Amino acid sequence: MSDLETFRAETRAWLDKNCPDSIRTPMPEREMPWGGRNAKYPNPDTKIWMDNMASRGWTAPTWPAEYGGGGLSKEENKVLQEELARIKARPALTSFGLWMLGPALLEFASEEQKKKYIGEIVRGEIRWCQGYSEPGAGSDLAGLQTKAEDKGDHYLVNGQKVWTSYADQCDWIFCLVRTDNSVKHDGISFLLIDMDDPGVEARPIKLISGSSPFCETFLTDVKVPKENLVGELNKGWTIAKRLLEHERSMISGMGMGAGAASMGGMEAVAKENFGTDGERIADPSIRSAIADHKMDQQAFGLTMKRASEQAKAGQGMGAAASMFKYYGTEVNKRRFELLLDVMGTQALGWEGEGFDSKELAVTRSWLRSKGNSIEGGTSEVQLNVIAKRVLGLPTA
Amino acid sequence: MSDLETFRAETRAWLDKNCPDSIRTPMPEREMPWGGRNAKYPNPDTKIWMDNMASRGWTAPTWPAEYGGGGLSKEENKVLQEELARIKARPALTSFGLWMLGPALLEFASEEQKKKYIGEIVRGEIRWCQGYSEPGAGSDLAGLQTKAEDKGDHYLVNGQKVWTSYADQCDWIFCLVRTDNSVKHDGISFLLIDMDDPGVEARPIKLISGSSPFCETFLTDVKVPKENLVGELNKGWTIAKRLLEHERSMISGMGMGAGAASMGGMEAVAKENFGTDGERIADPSIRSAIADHKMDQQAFGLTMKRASEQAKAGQGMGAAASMFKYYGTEVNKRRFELLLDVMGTQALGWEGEGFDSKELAVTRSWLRSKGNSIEGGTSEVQLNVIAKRVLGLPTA
Amino acid sequence: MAFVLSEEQTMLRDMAKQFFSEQVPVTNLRKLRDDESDDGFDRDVWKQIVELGFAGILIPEDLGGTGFGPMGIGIVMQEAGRTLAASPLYSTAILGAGMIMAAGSESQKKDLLPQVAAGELLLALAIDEANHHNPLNIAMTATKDGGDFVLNGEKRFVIDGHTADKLIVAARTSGTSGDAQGISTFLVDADTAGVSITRTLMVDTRNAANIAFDNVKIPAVALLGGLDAAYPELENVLDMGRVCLSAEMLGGIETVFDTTLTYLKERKQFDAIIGTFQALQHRAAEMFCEVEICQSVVLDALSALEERRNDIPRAASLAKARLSEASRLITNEGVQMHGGIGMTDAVDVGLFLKRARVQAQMLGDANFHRSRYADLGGY
Amino acid sequence: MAFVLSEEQTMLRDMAKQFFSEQVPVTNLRKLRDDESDDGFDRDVWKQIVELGFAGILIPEDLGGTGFGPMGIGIVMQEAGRTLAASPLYSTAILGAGMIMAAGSESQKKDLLPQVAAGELLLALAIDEANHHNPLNIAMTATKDGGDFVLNGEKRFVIDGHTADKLIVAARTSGTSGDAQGISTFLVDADTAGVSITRTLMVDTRNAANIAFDNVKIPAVALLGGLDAAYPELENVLDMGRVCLSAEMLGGIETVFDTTLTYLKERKQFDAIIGTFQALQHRAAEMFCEVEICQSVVLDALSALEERRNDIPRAASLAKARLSEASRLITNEGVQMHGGIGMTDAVDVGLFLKRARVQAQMLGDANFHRSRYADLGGY
Repeated sequence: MSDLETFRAETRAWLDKNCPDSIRTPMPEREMPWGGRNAKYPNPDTKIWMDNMASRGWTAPTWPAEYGGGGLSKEENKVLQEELARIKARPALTSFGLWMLGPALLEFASEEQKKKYIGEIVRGEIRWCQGYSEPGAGSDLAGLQTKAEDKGDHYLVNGQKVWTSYADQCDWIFCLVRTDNSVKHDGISFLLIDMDDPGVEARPIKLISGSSPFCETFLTDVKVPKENLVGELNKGWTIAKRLLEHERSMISGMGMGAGAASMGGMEAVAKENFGTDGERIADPSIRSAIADHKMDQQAFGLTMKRASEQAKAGQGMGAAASMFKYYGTEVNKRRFELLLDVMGTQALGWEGEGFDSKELAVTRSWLRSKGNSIEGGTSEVQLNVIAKRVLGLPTA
Repeated sequence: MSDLETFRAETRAWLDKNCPDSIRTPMPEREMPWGGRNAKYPNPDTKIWMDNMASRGWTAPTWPAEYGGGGLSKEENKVLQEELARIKARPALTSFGLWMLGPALLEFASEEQKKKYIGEIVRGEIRWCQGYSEPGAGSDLAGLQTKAEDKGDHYLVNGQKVWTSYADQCDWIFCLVRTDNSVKHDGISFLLIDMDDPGVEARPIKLISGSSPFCETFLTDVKVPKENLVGELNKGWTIAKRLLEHERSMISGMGMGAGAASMGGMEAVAKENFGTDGERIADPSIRSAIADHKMDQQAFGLTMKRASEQAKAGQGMGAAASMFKYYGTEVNKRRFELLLDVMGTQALGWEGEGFDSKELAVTRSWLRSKGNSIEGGTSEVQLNVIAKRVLGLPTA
Repeated sequence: MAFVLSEEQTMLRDMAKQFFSEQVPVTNLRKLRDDESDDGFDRDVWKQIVELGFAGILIPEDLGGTGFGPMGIGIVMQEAGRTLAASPLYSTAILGAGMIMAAGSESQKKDLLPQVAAGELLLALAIDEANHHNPLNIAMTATKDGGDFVLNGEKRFVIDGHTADKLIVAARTSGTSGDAQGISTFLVDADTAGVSITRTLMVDTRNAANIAFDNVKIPAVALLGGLDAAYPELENVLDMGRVCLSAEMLGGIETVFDTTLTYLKERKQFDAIIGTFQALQHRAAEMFCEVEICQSVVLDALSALEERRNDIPRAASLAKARLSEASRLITNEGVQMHGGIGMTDAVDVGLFLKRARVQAQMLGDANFHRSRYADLGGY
Repeated sequence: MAFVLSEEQTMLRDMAKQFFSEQVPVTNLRKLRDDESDDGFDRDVWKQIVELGFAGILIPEDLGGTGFGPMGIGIVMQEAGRTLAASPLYSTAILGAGMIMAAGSESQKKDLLPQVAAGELLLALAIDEANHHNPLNIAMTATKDGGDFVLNGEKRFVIDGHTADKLIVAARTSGTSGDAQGISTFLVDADTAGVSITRTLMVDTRNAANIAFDNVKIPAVALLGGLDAAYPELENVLDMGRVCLSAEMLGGIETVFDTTLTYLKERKQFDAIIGTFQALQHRAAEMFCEVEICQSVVLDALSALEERRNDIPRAASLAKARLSEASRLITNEGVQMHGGIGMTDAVDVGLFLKRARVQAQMLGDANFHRSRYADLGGY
């Protein structure tokens, strides 16, 4: 047996024993394994599964074992993911620490910092949120004003962050702060802040969709030890850019269509609502619009696939992330607009009687989709990036 | 009998006698009465009609009689136009002198200039063209570089104009020239130049539609007498702006749909090409697109009407000219695109067998329509004007 | 000149503008929502609306109304649209009173219209039975039973259905779904036995209901208009409803456009007012053109009603189709140009976005009216 | 990896790129036009194309071809599209040879394909009979007459019809317009008695013809493929034609986009390079996305042909619909962004605009393919 085959056999046996049955079912949103100090586990198996996986470092399978990661090779990880998919296991840990902060720490942090924070992330002990945007610094992120003053052994932090995901439920926040007022990008540093520290307050923001996944986070005279600085002083923008690219490619995946799928396919809904003419949807405008949209979606999917194949072949597409962020989110918004056209009044409910849960979810997702072309860099910013970096159009 | 009734009776009698029969038929393009020194009259009645009308100043009915105009009141002119329409008389004179230069001269020129030029225009003796744009000054008209140097008793003019309509067939050109290099808008003057003068050369420009209604006009060491300056030195921009507004509103009328009408209505063509399903056009996408377009056209027409009613009531719409220029030309372009969709391959002929003359005219008009959103100020310039002057958006 | 308001109409507009902006600002709708108001509208506000004469604006003076006509109610709806004012004005004074005026007998008019004008009687028009408006597809039945009619079926998306005192119900007395012939309308007290009204909470925080009719027995005098023959009057009233709705949408569009323009002039990013960015300037200019065009089609459609022109259906479909698409464009651009703050409940633009979507669906969306416009054009 | 060219394919592309840009630049088309060429293509250029092996690119090596397959011919067409190269390549090597390969008997293949590969035989496929492509609507008849067939009817918009030596004619041997069953294809010498060919001068200066068939008698051996049963093969060949045409359109789009981008970087107005204006930057960025997407759908459709995937029709309709719309957008933007100069015959963008419009109409426009895509999706 090859090493990989052995690994597969062992993994399968281990999963068989260590993955609880209830974890092999679709995950309701309330059972999302965010971890953290104040985590609640409506299903106790969630915690058991997280701990089991973390004990092998498999919540972060390819991170170095020395810091608590799984230390797996690419090939081994592929096997692990296949085996997890085979038993339909839920993710053991969903966390901004895993997706965003961890990779940045592994690239930019000091040895001590890696030792301290990576393990906490892998074990789901600390739930992280991201403190980037500010009320006056949205698209122009580098215009941020939250100030960290050097007070000898600590920084004194004052300012306000906004769009911090679930900050009201998080333990720590990784922040961009201004450490030099005289320059823009080169006066920004990357700081880790314990949200239990005095002076940190998070207030949920209510969105038009009715949910509150984001907070405003106020930082008032917060004392942050100097060892919480990641990377060099005033070099935080480098780290930020890396994280932003990552975020953009995460969001652009939205173009590929979960939301509408929950309704069993737009064509089916349209046939039900408008009747059929042979095989065709009886309303020709709706039929046309659906075909247009599906062509759009297929074409976008093919382009994502092409980019990935070309990347593997070493032929970069150039600022592909911006293009996908732009196009993917715009396609996603159009999909929901169209889905609402197809569903008519049944997609216009808010709550209560008269609508089933899938219908109500479509309404909320439609509203939520409007933010896709704003968060993680607006469509306008992506178009700027394409125009300048890819097309080489000059600046005035 | 009221004065107006008397006037109507007299006019009718006069027209009866003085409007040749052949002039009461639709006008082929080659019989357009442009006038001028080198005018050709394939139909001699054209010239008779022009002279008859000019003898009463009725080629320019409301211009002051002292300069050769008709001196009619608004009400009398209305009667005249009604009587002309009644007998389906062709225009007696079509000319940039009438449409553009004349009104500007009446407003800005000296007494001597009015005496000299207005009469020539009214009588169709001189055919004028407009020398505004230059190869480097299109949208940015005020960036023009054609230079007029003060040489004591004359200006020495050097430069190149472009988009001069029919310059190769014209006698005189009214030009914007630079008389001061140190300022932009305030260094421009308005000059009248005899195209027979040495140093003036006009070369037709071939358009994508195959026709050549415009020329490049080269001015090389042309000596222009000082009395040919209209208005004050360096104040030509004021005159130019007035003329541009006028031009914009002329072009925006295009949205209202001559071209397609020649095909007997898009719906009829579509029914013929795609068949019918009851009363409906059998191809639902084409039907939908036609409805969209006709709604667009109706809505635009209503807006033009509203603007005119509001203007009469003293409620200006503000930069309406820019809005109409923008919207009207875009609607017109879309109409031709749609008409080509409807007509299919029969709208793709260039000449020769296989296409009738109406079909060939559609192809050429489609190509010509592309220029509508460029000439007389591009769509981009109109949007700039709306953004800044109407909406008050700030400049960077 | 149809496109220029008369002095009287200008005064009405100014009065309505002042009333809605001062007495019924958007915070009024927020309060109804946050307090989970049972009515879904403010009875005090309704009283004021009645006092201003708006409830009777279509009703002749001899029946207690102010007789300002369609142009008048359009002007009021536009101003109501600017602040998302929730009230029974649309369901009662336009659709309800309109249907009674169009189809009612003299005694029905004399009995009911003064009550409407006095704000004492709330009405709702029950038409739709599916996810999409299509009044020809009425399948609900009204069967003769001696001197009575018996209603069976279900109505959906009945605007203000849960607060109406009387429902005006379109049902089939003959024919089948798809036929214009065979549709009759009935006046049904909301508390009649067999009528079950379920309020549906909509995304725009306005009022609608699903209503089931289970062997609902009503007397023959409840018939409103001719037996089997109500469709022509119904369509006229629906067209009036579509035009007034377009006027309301226009008010919403204008508010969003104005608000967004103000934001573009204030918000700074990249050390610049974002309104200096040309890409946004051009999009704003395009929106401006769209708003102007919307104003034209709404005014023209109101004039068509006012002057009883014979192209009312075409003008109504043009207005409703155009406003449905324009409000989609402008509310979406409004959110996008506001950026993150536009996604929050704290600013109003999201409320307008939600309302625009419901309005677009009411009495036929852009698809429906585009097709109708083509049918009316004979192609 | 379908989206990454192999080394061999890359070499082919480089060769084709060099050939067309150096030997058949846009000036070649201008010359054909201005000289009023009778052929409408340059016989010397065609000879070179044949020598490069492009004429036999779909034909197996044992029949004299180079056997590079659909991906190969797609690559060549894309490069030809960049310079608007006029040649019989599309009509002869793709549609003509494709149909013989798909439906021909062994002897037909052996007889004809080597001649095609050698550039000695020009072909044209005669399908359309109306203003819009719709291959099911073939009404032209082929009637049995002893051992012969007699053809009657008219074909329109036959690409390269006036220079073809042999026509491949789709006609009805049974059934009626609208049926797939009953369509047969025939090889007809262009000089057969009763065939009248009228060249139509198109807006794109390329070649097409209307062809009338008046009691044209052809022998039974002229039948290409099964009697009554040619439609499936015909559709396969049409799909290949649509995909290759999309590849050609892609080349055109790329040229226009590149040229326009260059112009944006050079042209000055208002004391600034116009490429600094954000509104133009955003539109250029949107065009960039569109070009990228076009590249994906064309490559995918070529792969589908290459790999004989069973979703060829869907991929072909996706590509043809997308490219038809994208080329409309990009050529129009190209003219507009060039401003006045874009309206003149002196620059090339107008030639691309004209060509794009004809390409859009060939073998089905965006409307046709959108509807087909929906049909293939079962809705």
